[in-house]
Amino acid sequence: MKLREVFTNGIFKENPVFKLVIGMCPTIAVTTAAINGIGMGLATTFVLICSNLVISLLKDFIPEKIRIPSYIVIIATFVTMVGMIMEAYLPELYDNLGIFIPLIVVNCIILARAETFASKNPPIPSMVDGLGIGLGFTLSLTILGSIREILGSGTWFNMQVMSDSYEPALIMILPAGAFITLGILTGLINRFTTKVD
Amino acid sequence: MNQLIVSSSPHINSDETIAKIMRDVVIALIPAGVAGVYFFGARALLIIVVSVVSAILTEWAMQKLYKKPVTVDDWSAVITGILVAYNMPPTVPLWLPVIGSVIAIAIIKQAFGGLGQNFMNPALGARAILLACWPVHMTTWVAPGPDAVSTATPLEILKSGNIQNGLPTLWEAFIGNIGGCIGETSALALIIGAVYLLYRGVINWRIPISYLGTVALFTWIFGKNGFFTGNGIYNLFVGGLILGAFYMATDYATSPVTPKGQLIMGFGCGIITSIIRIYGGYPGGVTYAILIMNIVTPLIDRYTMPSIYGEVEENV
Amino acid sequence: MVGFDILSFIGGIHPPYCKESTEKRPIERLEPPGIVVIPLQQHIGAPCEAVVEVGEKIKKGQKIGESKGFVGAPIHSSVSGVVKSISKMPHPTLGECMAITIENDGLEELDNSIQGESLDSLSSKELIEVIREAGIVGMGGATFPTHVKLSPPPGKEIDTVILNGAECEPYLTTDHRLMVEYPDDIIYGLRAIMKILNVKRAYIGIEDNKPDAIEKMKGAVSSYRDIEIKVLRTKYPQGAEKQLIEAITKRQVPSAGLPMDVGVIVNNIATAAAISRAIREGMPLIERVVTVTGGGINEPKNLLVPIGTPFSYIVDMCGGFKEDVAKVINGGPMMGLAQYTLDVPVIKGTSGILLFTSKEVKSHEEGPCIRCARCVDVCPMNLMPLMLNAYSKNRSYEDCGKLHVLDCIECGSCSYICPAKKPLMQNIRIAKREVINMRKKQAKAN
Amino acid sequence: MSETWTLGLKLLIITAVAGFILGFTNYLTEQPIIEQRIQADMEARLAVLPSAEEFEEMQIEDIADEKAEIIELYTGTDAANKIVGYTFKVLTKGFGGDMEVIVGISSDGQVDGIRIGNHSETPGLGANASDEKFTEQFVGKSVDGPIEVRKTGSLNENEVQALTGATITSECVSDAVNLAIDYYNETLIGRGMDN
Repeated sequence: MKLREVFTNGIFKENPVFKLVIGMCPTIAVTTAAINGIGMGLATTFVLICSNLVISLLKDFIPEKIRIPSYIVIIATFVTMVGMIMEAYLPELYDNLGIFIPLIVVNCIILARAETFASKNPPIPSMVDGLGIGLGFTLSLTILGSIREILGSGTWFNMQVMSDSYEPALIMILPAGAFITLGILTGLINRFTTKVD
Repeated sequence: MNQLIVSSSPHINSDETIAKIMRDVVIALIPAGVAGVYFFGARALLIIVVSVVSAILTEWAMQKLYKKPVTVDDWSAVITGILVAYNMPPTVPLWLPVIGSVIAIAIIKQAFGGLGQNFMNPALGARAILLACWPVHMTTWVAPGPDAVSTATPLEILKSGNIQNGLPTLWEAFIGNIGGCIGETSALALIIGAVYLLYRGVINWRIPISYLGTVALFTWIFGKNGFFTGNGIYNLFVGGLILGAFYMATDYATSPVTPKGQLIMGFGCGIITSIIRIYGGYPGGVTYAILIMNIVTPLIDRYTMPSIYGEVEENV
Repeated sequence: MVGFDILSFIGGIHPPYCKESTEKRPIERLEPPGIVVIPLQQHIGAPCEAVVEVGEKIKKGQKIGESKGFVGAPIHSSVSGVVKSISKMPHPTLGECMAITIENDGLEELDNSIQGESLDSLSSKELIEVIREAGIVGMGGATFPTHVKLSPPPGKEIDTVILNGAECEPYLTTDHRLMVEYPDDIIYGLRAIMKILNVKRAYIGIEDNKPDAIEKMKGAVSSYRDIEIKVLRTKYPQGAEKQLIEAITKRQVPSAGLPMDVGVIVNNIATAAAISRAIREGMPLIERVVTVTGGGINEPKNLLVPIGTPFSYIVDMCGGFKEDVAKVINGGPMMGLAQYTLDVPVIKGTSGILLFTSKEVKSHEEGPCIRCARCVDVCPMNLMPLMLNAYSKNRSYEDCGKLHVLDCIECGSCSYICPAKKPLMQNIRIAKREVINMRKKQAKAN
Repeated sequence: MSETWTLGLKLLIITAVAGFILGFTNYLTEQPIIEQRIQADMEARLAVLPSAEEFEEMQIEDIADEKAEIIELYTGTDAANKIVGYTFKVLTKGFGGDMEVIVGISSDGQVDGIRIGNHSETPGLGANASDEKFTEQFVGKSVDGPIEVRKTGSLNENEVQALTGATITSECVSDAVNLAIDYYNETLIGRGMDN
């Protein structure tokens, strides 16, 4: 597989949210605003690239039998690092994403890529895969967050985009709104990207 | 002689059609609408008209979009439109019924396959979403009369506990001289329509009576001041209970088809409504009670299949 | 009549009965046609084999087909004349079937074998033999050989005989007229059945929309203390065997069981009358009463018709059909079969010929199921027609089997009542066939 | 070496390296994080008591009524080291769970400002308590009596307008403020409330 394919694969064909439907916990929880979507997405991307790289480098060192605990330790290390760095230098975003940052550890996207890709491929493609999947995740979360923020708060990246007479639909920033938006978006995207046999 | 038609028996059919049944429901809903307009004025009528027109247009548009035959003449969209409007306070801005009807028809009805396929009552589903989107609009009540003085509904007064503070009398609640949604205000008008539906055989007694009976019983037993102190009868005529019991819990597509299942549906709705009214955070619970029971309807049907003719003897 | 005296069952429908045009018309004897076509299969069971040859001269009442198996009934000529051919001909219920075509010589010569007997002179074994030889089958439409029905296997205690005079199918009035005009024949046949089965109790069930028949039958049984007339509510399918038994005896025939499992045997009014003729006159079953009605016929009538008479001849003798006949039905409108040609002959099970104009044949567009549960309410067998229909269309026949599709009595009440005009009955019938095939295959595999 | 030992050793190596990296990261970020927190708290206190320049924490124990609890109390001083007021962090039970309210009371006997801290109120309803439109109502209220919440009608001197559709949240905020007022009157300046 060419690197380009590896990269675009994660964004479109195997988009984690709309196609693989994994990592739903942060998807539902943090997408109340576009900025949260980007923040969560990029944090996940960073962890994904790093963990993919390290796991790919260590794939001959890590024995088969303890690969899961090893992956978890590696992933947890990066997640904790991201958490600390974010708290130190991006406190506002950290406040919003709050408890979801530590939860990146158990985000199945990361473990899934470690298991299915990084542990079988050389370091460079693994990083590219992490980048592709991570950006696909970021993109999905940003789209979801944008729709929910615009409809639910009338703003986009905290800028007023709807006219003053617009009354925000509260449900969009409640969890129910996340399910509705995700359902409709997934349906539409699959409608236009899947060829019916 | 023409070519003879060969088809499977039976060769005769009853005159009843979907459109006739739906039209009967519309007829039955008229008295409640008249009462709503009488108590809340022309604005209530405007809301009903806007809601019905948008329901019909949405149905038409969705069926065109899905390339399905257009069946706006079967009256079912009209019913949904009316019920959406009936479930709103008379003060809402006019864009609210439009959005309500679009949600009801486009998302809850057509997206799931159209008439008969919806998994929950479209009007109530729309109401629940609107309530979550614009709670302030959906819970701002006015007293009947031309001045549009804001007020609390009897259920809110009951919930707050200040019943000496202007709780309407039972008679006022019965005829509908109270604050509330357009269609649910007059129990009298709703019962007139319900009698018509029962007479025409459009609905049967099982769901509404078991529903109302359960609510009356439970709100009487678990009263505010200890056991057997509640006013079960008063609870029947306030809030959306009568509207829900006769016109929405009985919705064919979302209620059980088995006789036993229909009783369970009514009983379940009654229990949930009572729990929400007595202990819940919301003053009224009809919407959520019916929606929850809508969702378990397939399960109820599955476990209440009537034992077939002769099955009992077989096991003896 | 007081309401609570009237017996009935749970479920069912109230279609318009449309019996006015023929219920007051006495039975007329039809002038035999020039040619009769007598199918070799007119009963449930193995087909008969011809015992005559082309060109052979035969007499009226002569046996022309004989069945090999126990479940089967011989077939007799309804006219005297010459056998023209033995070939495949149209058949009202099978589509096509081997049939003997006889050219009528108009002489009405009776066969020598035809001799009357009396009920008292015959043992019950001999009575069964008489019934078998006369080729009598259930004349309500099921055409199950009567002698088989009257020979319950050892161990089955039969204590009750019921004669079915409900005639719940709309339009049909043959049983009604028989009861009004030939009550004594019916009672004679019933007494023969009671003697064969050694039963001391009999009921005749009649729907309350036939007061004249009830009157006449009550008069006819006044001297018999062991026979009782039971008035039934006018409701479809009151005449279905299981529903009739429950209405009269309060016994429920078990699922997949037979009436004899609850000690009951049910026969049709017309069958009893045929038994009476077979005993008293020795006359085999060669003619029957047929109601010719519907908006498409000029002169609706109740006719006594020789078996094998083509529908087209009967239509001609009833003043012909109106121009826009769109549907011809063998039997009643609820359970009868639509015909593709008027060349089919009357057989032993033909209780009526219905001619519907295109106006009567309403073609409805099928709508979506709105789950109104009317079909569940009307199903006399407590089935779930809407689910059977959905499963059948989905080809989930296994699920249909689990929902007891085989218990369906095909009364058609569900299709009748459906506001969405869904062909429930048709799809359920398909499911029944598939389930039976599946079970057969399984049985074979085991 | 048996397999078990190999596995254990390799896992040990991985976790040891991870631990080392984390320790290093912690060393780098510890200081900025503490500074961030101090900074944030400082900003919150300044927002409710703008006249102060320095804050000093007072040791307090168990100050609570049935509705709220004071968990932090700071004395605010100006450039001349004169006490200009106090800030309270009050924990109260909101509609959706615990809710932090920071209250500033100036020495001249009025509420200088309030701020809503961590909370789990319903977005769009109770969460609107954080809006300035709501919190500004408290500014300038006298500490002579408790602050009341009113749903409809015109407001009296000591009343604030409830949030639409979130009466419970509004009352919780006023409960918190009232507890601070109480404590200010009874303990800090030592005079009883009138009623």
